[in-house]
Amino acid sequence: MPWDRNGMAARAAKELRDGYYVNLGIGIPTLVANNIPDGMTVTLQSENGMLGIGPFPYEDEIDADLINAGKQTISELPQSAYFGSEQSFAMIRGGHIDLTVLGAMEVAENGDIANWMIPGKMIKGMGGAMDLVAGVKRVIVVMEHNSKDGGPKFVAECTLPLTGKNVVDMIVTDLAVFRRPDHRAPFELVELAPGVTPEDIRVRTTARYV
Amino acid sequence: MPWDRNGMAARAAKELRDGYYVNLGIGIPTLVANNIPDGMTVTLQSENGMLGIGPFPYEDEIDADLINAGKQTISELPQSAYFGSEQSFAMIRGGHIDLTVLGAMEVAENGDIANWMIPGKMIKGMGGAMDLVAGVKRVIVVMEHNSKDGGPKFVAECTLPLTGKNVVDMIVTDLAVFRRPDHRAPFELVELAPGVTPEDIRVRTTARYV
Amino acid sequence: MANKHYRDAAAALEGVLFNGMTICAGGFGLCGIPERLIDAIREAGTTGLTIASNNAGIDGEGLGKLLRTRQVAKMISSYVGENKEFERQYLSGELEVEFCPQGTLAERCRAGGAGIPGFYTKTGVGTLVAEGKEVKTFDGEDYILERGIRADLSIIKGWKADESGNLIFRKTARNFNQPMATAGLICVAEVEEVVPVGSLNPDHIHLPGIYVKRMIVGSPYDKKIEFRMTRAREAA
Amino acid sequence: MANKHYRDAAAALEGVLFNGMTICAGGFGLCGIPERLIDAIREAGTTGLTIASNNAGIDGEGLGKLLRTRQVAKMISSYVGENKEFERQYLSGELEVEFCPQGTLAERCRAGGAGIPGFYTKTGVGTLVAEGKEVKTFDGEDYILERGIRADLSIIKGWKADESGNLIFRKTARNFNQPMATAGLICVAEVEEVVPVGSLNPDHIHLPGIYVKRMIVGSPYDKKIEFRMTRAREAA
Repeated sequence: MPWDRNGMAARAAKELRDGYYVNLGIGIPTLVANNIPDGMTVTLQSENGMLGIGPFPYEDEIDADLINAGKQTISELPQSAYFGSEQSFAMIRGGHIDLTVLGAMEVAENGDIANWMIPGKMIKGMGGAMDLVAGVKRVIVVMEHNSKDGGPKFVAECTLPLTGKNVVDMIVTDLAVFRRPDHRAPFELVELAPGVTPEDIRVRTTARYV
Repeated sequence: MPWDRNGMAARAAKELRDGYYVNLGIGIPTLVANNIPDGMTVTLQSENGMLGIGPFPYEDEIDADLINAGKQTISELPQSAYFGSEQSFAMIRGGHIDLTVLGAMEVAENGDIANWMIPGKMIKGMGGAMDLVAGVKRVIVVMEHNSKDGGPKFVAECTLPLTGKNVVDMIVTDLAVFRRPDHRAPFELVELAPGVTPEDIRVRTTARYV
Repeated sequence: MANKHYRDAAAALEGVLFNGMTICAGGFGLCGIPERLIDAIREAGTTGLTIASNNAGIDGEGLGKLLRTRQVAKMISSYVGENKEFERQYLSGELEVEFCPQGTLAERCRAGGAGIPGFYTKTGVGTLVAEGKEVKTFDGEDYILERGIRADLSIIKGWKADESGNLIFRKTARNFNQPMATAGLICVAEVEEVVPVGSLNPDHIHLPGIYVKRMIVGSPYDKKIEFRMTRAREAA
Repeated sequence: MANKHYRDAAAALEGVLFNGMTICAGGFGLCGIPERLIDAIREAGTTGLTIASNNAGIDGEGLGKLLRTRQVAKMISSYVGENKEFERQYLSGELEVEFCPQGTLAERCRAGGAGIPGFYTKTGVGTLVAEGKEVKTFDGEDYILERGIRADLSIIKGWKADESGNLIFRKTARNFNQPMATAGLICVAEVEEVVPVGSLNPDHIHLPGIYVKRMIVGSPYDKKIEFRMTRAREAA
């Protein structure tokens, strides 16, 4: 039985450590916030200029000056801090964020990631994704193992324009977890969703892994 | 009759304009602060991280956390603002300061300035001088026309290691004022101290000027 | 005494606008955008604008207003979703777009304002963003050269300013307003309130007055929210 | 929950020091220097240090303490006057010194902390500082390439911090503490007071807690003044 969206987020959340500063992408990665173990201090960064993202606000707390990078209203925490975009990305690009969890359209066996552009379709832009994959200490991708048409997403080589080259450290799909110890090593299949076999993964993946 | 130290500072102060942000070097340039015309708003910047330098404090106001770039105790003004060194020099190097007044050991006819190092003597360092001459919109040098041994200081070519290349816009000495409209033009003798003749300047200067 | 406080946005922009100029605009999405100044630029009808701004507004809001009137020739942005008119002009070739990673955009504007014409970054190495850019290796890793951005004008939105132009922002409305303010030859700010000098703590200033050449009070603001999210209160 | 608040300077530096390491130290002159941490490094006896700091203290004060014990192999500084022991070691060749313009030093440390391995600046072009550095022309003007600085450790002095490490500085004691804090793989801060989270306004934080890995309260401080200047009160 494959993991559902929350299951994938919960698996990614196992990589959190006490004291971590973390940036979560839009979509499934956002759900990681709901899976932070009790008693663990994890501080969420929002690239529009905030450390310490709180939950969505109560109706009477809504503040147009307080949004996350997805432009959703949020709330602040006692330990929150605000700063400008130049400082926010100095933090991201300088390697001060411990972990980022992002979605992807493709990840290649060499750690390349594509998640910002489909040629021929309207280009919306990369936002902060290129900065995050280039700068954050550890990059975890959470994505469906296969696209809606069944095609592989963990591939030998990305076919879409890259967001970053050789930057992904770990992949959590609905079927399995792949990891590599450093950017020279190949990905290793380290975990399977309940009921999923190594063979299931083999036939649905074009990337080489060990 | 040559200008005295305060006379030189007063002459430099004539270059101030309402609304200017100004950085003053140590020594005679500091005296420019006493010559700001009444009713004119001039904000002084201190490169250790302050806009709006106030006068020396009263004895009971002294605060070790409040000093200028010369490490002297100062006071704050209602319009003061503090910031870090990286922001302070972003301001200086980004061309946001309108005017700096500095001392010099030598200025050359091509606008080079030397004011930080005498070979063979103990080197104390350039501090912020190289940043100021490279970044501030207009650089005025205030110096004695001749050194203590009578040698020229406004020279054909600097003999001492440079602080900046082709950066000086105006020179105020105890005898005369030289100015140039841009960094391609030669310096022009535009003013003489009372009783000083053009011939006095000619024999005491090795730089070419018009 | 030098007076920075102008009557309204049109007055604050007088003599500053010209066709074909480059503008750095603060804001993230619709949060902390210089609404009044955008309106005044629309009224002035200045055309052929190159605008560096993280986003391009949405239809009829923010910079979307200047797109609708076709005053914009080129955008330098990191993300331009949520904007149908933008999409139409972009796909038809009327509007030029330079996509720039968000952190690179913030750093390029800070750099421009700090006298740095170029810097190296790992962001975008090996991607479309690196095309035509110098690559240099430092300590065995590749970086690309990105250029500082200087603009003819910066337009920003702050919360409060004192009469000398010292300015503070509020919460995440700070965002790009800080780096954008430094990149323009002239920076015009709109704020919710101007207070006398001495009202703000000198340790709390986000943008020292040296950067703010002209300012206006733009209140009252009807701040737009793009995605209004809430949670329910637990029953007592 | 992660605890950043250590008992004293020795505890906060435990496991962090090693011979031959590079340290970025905040402070300007004797203003805003991490006194307690300097004392603890002296006690630890770590040698062969490379220290990036605007100044090198004065005799027996600030970094002058580590010079006296000959723990420093190299200083990267902009100004080192007012220090006889420094002068002796420097002239005898015991101590290496890299002079770096003050703004370049601040920017190099900010750059190192921001993932920028190099940037171009006009400061120092055509001077001794440019020797051996790449020169590049942008828009007809020459600039030199300066390198970002990353250190093994940053030591800084703040005014107040909350328990999560969010930190604020006071007046001109901020100076180099801000850029230096970002350049170290680990930043250890000493402050005058640690307050509970929620005590500081999130809009007033100068250094977000992410940079501060460990901290101590160093009070009471006996802040030294290099040049004590005053004016007389006018008679009533």
